[in-house]
Amino acid sequence: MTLPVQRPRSFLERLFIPEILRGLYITLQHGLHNLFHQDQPTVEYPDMRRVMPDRYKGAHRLTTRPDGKVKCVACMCCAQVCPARCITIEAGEDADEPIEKYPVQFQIDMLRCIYCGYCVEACPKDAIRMDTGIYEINSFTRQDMIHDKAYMTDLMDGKKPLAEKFYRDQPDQAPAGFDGTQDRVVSVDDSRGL
Amino acid sequence: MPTVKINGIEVEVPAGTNMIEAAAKIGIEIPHYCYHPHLTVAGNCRMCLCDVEAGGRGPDIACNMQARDGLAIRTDTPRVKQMRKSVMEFLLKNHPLDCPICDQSGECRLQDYYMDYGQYESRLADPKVTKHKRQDIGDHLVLDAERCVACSRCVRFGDQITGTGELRLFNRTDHTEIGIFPGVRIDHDYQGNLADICPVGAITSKDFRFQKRVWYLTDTDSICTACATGCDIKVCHERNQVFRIKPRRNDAVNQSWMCDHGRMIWQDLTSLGRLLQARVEGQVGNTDAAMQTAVETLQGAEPGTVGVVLGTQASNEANWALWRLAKDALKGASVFWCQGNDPGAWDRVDDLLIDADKNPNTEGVRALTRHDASIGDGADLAHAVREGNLKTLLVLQDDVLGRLGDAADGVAVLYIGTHRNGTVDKAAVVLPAAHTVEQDATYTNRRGQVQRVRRAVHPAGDSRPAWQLLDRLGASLGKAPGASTAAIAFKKLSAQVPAFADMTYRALGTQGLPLVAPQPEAQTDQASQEHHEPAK
Amino acid sequence: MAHFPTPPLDGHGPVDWSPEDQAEIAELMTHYPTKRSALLPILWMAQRKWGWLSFDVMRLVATTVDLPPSEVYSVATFYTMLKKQPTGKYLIQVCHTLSCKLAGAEQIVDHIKKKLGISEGETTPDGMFTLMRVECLASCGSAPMMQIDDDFHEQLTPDSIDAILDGLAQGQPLPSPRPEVDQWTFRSLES
Amino acid sequence: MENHWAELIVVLIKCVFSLAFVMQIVPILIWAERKVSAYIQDRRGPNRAHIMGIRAAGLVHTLVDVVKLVVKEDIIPDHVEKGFWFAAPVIAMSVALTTFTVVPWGDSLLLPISVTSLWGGTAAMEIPLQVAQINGGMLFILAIGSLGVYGVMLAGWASNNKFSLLGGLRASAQMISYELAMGLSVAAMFMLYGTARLDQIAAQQAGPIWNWGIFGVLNSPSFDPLVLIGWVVGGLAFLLFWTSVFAETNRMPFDLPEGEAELVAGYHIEYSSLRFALFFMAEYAHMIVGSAVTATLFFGGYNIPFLDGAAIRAHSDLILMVLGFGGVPVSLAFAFIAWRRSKRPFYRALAKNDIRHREPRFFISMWTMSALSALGLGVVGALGLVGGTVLGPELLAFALQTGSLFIKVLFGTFFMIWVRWTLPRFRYDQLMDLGWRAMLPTAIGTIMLAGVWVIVREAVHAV
Amino acid sequence: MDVPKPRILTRRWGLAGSHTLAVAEEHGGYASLRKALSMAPADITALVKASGLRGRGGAGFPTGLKWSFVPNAEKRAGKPVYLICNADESEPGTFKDRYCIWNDPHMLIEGCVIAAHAIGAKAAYIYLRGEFKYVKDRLDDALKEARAKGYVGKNIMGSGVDVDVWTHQGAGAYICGEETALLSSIEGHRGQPKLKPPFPAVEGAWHSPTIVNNVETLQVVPWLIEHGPDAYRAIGTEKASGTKLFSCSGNIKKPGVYELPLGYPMMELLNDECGGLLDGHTLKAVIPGGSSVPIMTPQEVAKATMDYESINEVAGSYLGSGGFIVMDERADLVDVLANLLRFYAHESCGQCTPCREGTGWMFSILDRLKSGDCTEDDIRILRDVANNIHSRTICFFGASAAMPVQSFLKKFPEEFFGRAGVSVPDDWRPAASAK
Repeated sequence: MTLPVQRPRSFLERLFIPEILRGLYITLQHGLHNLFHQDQPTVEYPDMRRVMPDRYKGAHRLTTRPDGKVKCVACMCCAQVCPARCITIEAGEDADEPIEKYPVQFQIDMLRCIYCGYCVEACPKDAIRMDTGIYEINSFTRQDMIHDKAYMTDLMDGKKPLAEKFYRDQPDQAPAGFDGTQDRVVSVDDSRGL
Repeated sequence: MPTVKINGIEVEVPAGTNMIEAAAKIGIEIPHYCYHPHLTVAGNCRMCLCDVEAGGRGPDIACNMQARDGLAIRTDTPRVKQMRKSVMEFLLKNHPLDCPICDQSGECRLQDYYMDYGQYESRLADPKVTKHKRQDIGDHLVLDAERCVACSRCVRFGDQITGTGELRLFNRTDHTEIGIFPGVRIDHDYQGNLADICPVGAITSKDFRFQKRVWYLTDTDSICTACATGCDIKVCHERNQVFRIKPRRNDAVNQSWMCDHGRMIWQDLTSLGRLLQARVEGQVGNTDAAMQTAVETLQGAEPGTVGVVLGTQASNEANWALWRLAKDALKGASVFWCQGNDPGAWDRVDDLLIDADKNPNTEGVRALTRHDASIGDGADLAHAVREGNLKTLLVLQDDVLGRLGDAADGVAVLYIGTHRNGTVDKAAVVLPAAHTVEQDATYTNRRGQVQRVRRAVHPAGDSRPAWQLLDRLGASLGKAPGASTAAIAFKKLSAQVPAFADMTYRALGTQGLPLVAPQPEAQTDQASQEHHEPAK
Repeated sequence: MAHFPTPPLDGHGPVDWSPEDQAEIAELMTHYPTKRSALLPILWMAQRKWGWLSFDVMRLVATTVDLPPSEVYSVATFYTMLKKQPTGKYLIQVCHTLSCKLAGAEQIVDHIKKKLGISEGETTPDGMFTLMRVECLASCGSAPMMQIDDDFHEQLTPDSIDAILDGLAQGQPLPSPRPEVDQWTFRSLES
Repeated sequence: MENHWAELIVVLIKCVFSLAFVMQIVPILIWAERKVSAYIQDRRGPNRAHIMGIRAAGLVHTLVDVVKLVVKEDIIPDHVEKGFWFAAPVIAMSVALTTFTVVPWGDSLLLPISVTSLWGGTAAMEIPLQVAQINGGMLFILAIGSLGVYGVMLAGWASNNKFSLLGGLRASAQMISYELAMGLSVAAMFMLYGTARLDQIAAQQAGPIWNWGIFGVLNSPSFDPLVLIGWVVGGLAFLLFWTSVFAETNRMPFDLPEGEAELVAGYHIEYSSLRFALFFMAEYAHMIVGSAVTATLFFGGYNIPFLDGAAIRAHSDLILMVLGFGGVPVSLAFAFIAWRRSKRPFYRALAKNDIRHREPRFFISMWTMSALSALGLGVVGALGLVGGTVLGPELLAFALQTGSLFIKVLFGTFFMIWVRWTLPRFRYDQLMDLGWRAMLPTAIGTIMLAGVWVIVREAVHAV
Repeated sequence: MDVPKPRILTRRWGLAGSHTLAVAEEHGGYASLRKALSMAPADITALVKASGLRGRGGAGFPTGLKWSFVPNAEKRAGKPVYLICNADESEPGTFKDRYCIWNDPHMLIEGCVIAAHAIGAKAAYIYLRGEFKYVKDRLDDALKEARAKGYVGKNIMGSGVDVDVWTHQGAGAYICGEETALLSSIEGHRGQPKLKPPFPAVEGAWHSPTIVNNVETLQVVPWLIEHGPDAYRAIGTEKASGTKLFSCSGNIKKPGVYELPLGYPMMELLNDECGGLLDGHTLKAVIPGGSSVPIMTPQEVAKATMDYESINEVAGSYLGSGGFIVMDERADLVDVLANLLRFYAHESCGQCTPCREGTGWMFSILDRLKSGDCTEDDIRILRDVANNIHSRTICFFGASAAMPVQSFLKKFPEEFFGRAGVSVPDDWRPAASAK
């Protein structure tokens, strides 16, 4: 049910015309500004990309130890906490003395993933991260949307997040705070037009 | 019986009962690691410290406080909470906290009590003492000494239950470490219990290692059918797949233990010899067709040449259904049972739990024979076959042909069973029966304890509970035993066989009931009545 | 800090009691109501006979007292005087608990270390001496002190240490037991 | 009747011209709708589609849309009332186009040679720049325009769908309601003009800008405080008429026939492909016609202020020179803008071999050529090459006047778009309230005031 | 103080060859045994009870009362009774038992046989600590002599009483001085304390009633038989009768064992008997009864007398086994406490949780504190851990390890907080006294 709110109105206001003109003036201002300035916040994807903030939850990756093995010990905390039940892990016995356990299989069904990031929070070993900044997660087949251990381990090797690569190649257009020598974007001034 | 007061609640318990058990009786949980109801009191974990209000000096440990009049303790004071918290802190002082790779996590006392009484904020700045990890101490066991809280349960198990004493605590101070003597491995038949009683993840099962996180598993109460002991078990399964079997406490049967062979019975579910489809003359086919053939065979047989063989491997319900089938649908069929058949490859015997009789329901069948004197034994069966009096045999999970050998050539055998054996290969018709963990039923153990099994997973393949198959067979023959569900079958069984009098599934509960002792006079009367009743 | 070494796996090889030992063991067992009570004395015997307790020795002791070998190992690791690792001919144990510490046990240890050229827990290259620090040996009144094998050496000074160690090294040990015990006994009588 | 054939040909040409006039603006409007809305909302608007790398600020999208709409499957639902359903979009479109026939887009074109002379007639021929010179021209517009409701109504009813029926009902009720105010406001203007012929109405507004209908003065020779009455009449009539045009074209804030939330697409919910395109284009055609009629009634029609037909013809060389030389810096300015845009980060983000790198180059050269052409035009004017000819001044007048109307129409439609992205829509009761309780009485009042003004004006003239 | 200083325990010390049977017999040895064998066991127990003799091992439990806890033959249903002499002297600061046995083994043997007769034991064991090998050798020799003379063995002196006395050597575990741990050790188990109840007097060694007494306690018994309870009561204070051996060590001129009547002023013990502090040094603290008892400040030392009650009243400390450790101003108490805790961390039996994990934890904190790598929080944690161990363990070891920490932190907090680089917080003292 709608309850009409009665507001006291002056005659001019009731006439609407001055108000309409005011509104028209505002919109015209915007229109003209944009006609002469190309500073809209729109990012002209895919030719240009937005640098994702550090904590943007992109595609998952599996981190590795210095010896190249995945850090994951198949504790299933992520699989347990996942509200979409999209993580499948099969554990196996590792030869390493203190580690003992590793994932023979680690799959994430990205079609079911809701990018909540709980898996990252639940992980006791910092083995899974969503810091790739990769947001183009798509495929032509359902099978390819199931990311497996090998894929997620290699995700960052030679494939830095595309936006970063872009700004590394085009340093003069990089947002304030972008440091090309570091791995991650330090801070992003999102209000700035690109 | 002395009366003690726990948190102001009075409870009457037998003399000598300790306060952990007394408190459990009124629903108060006193946390503990080293105490185990079937082992001696060690009192070294200090987790069960309670305040003593009267009748002693406190604080004291509940496990070593025996009930006596005037004793009053409290478990809910701030000091008790603080004591538990501090003990938890001490226990975790040198614990590696490797829960992510520890199979115990999810059923670990350290985790449970930490959540209940933990410090939550770490005060430990000093390095931990390292100990030996991942030691192979037995065919079924892995030992991680770092996770150990030195409760000595495993040591006492080895001393008091198996008497082998391989595990010991070595060194002293915080370097105290559980271990075995080099070159001496644990090789008794009760290794799995060590993993069970270990309240933390120090001793874990090699068979279950990394197979599944326990919180995914569902427990179904059942009993072990590997031998006549009938140990109470929990079947742990997820999504129609069994992952492990653990013993369940039943002081009348197995206390808290079970043997390693029993733990592996779930592997029979998918073993090579498992019957998953019906067979007619060795040809695999569908159950309906096989059932039809069986009916035709039975109907086509000359009266008086049909015999049925009860199975000590099968449940009470199935045996009862077969017995009724013989009495009602197959008029004049003679009934037999054979003792001590099918020992299988596993022939270990001891005086703890492993029985020489590998048939889980020998006593159940015997109870039936006590009731119906007309049931012949193995010798009668062999005689009847040799004489050629029997042309058709309906066999319930019993390797009759394997025992009779060539003498039974020419006898048409209809077999109902779970696994392949000598009879299956020669049988005219084979109907696949469900395994014990796939059905609801009851078994009677060597001491006459009638206990339930519950369905944990779906029957594999086309197999169905034997009582169900027999009920369908009876229906096709014109008179079904009336076993539409296991509960109904058991209800009729208890009404007809006095040894099972007044038993119901509900009454059996989780611990089962002993058979009603036979009363010679009444038994014969009743038996003759029962015997004649169907004929009317 | 407490150190509980794990015995090396290569021990003495097959070992057995001599008939005299067996007689002694039999006699020992008559002292106690149970066989296993003689475990500690037998372990002592074994240590005197074989120098230290290897797994082989412990296995033999286990058979002698009808116990699982792990039980013997468990008991042996509980007591610090039962050696789980081989030591030099003379085991020097310097007390460093409170009274001895107040009397200067640290200097004693340092002196021995310097003299023998080894640090704690080590054995001299010639296999003569092993130096260890131990907790209180109940000789606080005559601190600082050390124990070499079964003998107490008390009221140590660098000079007396030199004399003792040199004597041992030259096969001329001081008479045992040390006379200081008697001397210090009279303290209480003088008052 | 010797000229019949010639006239027929001329009329046919004029029909084609008027059709083209309307239909070429439609795609521009569709593009403008998208781009204006984007800019008003601080967005980029369409900019992806391109032909050979030329995106033309999103214009290509419109082309692609047309292709898409033509090529798409034409779904004819089983449950629709076929005949009416087919007819509805045709009605909607044809009504919009038909009304434009009476709108003049110039005074007349005096051809030095007569077409009929080919058959041996008179030497010169004056062609009025209007398809049909009807006496009740404005009434014709009202009459035909009100037929537009049939298209909507039939579409709504014939679709046999609750949503479209409701949409149709709303549309028809809205259109009928606002036709009243529209008719009455036009009636007031009739009283001022003394005629309903649009060519005459337009001709009356030639000359200085205060001759425009919106001022309601109409050739009043001198300024007098009483002129204010005329201003009020003209202004009110304009407001009423313009508002009604919004309502008739179903534009915001009167777009009640559609409504995502309650009606989905409204009356054309069942239409697809080209049939939907007809509705779609009819709306824009309506806007164009509405704007053209408003311009003719209130803003001098095809007339350029202070520069009537005769003046153009008299000073054609001068005008050409001014236009030509004036066009050069304008074109160059655009070329500069195109160059500057080529420096945007976007182009640097593109791959080196990306075809879209052509676009700035294309526009720079285009505007440069445009500047050259303007320069040529100016030179032509300066040399006086046009004024001396017979056809030249005529064609210049035709071009300028048609261009004038074109610009006024464009402004009108732009205004409609502008309003759309400024105002929120009405509630249906508010819509009816406005139509019946505010606009209708005001329109009647305007007529009365117009009567007063006509009398006063005559009195003033008399004085 | 000019009080008589009777020599009860040390009466044969200093005689040439005092450890030999001949010298012992010459000076009254085994005379009491003859007398005792003629008495009824219950009478002996009553006599000991009347004398007010308290256990000299540390706890000060009345000896006669302890003996009377042994169930009578009917109740114990054929189970034998055992007497065990605790000579596992291992408390830092205590070294009297070694002197007792070394100087006068026959007094111990005589005491053992009398006590065994009193409680009805057929076997008595003398549990010597492993390091006392040479003491054991002398005791074994003495036993051989006594056995040859018929003072030990079957039918002693024709009285029909059979008492066998055996020596048993430990192997380096402080905890075996705890009576139940000693029982475990003598049974051949790990020397871990047993749960109480059942108490040893009811169910001790080999599940039989067992009495465990300190060397000093048993050595008093022959004198009691000889002189009667009243003579003993006349010495010492009302609640603590008799004399006691004090083992004095630390920064004093004359360390050694002194036999003094209980109730002797502590200051006089320090200045007169022990010869006072080394020249030029001042008293900083005293540990009055072996390392595990709470420390005392000089003010408290001035007020206290050497008996069970006074020390407790004045300083909240205990007489313990009489290990009197004196520290002068050079002693760094952080270092001293770390030294003590290293001892406890090394000697914990590892059976029950708080002590197993807590002693090591306390030591590692103190070890850090020693080097100053420590914060105020660590000191609070240290006190917390000590409080969490105290009286929550199976045996008294936990409290033994916790009490020094608690008392050091309570009485000398400046030293500890100073090491952490902060001043003593305002809330420290009241909280410390609350415990």
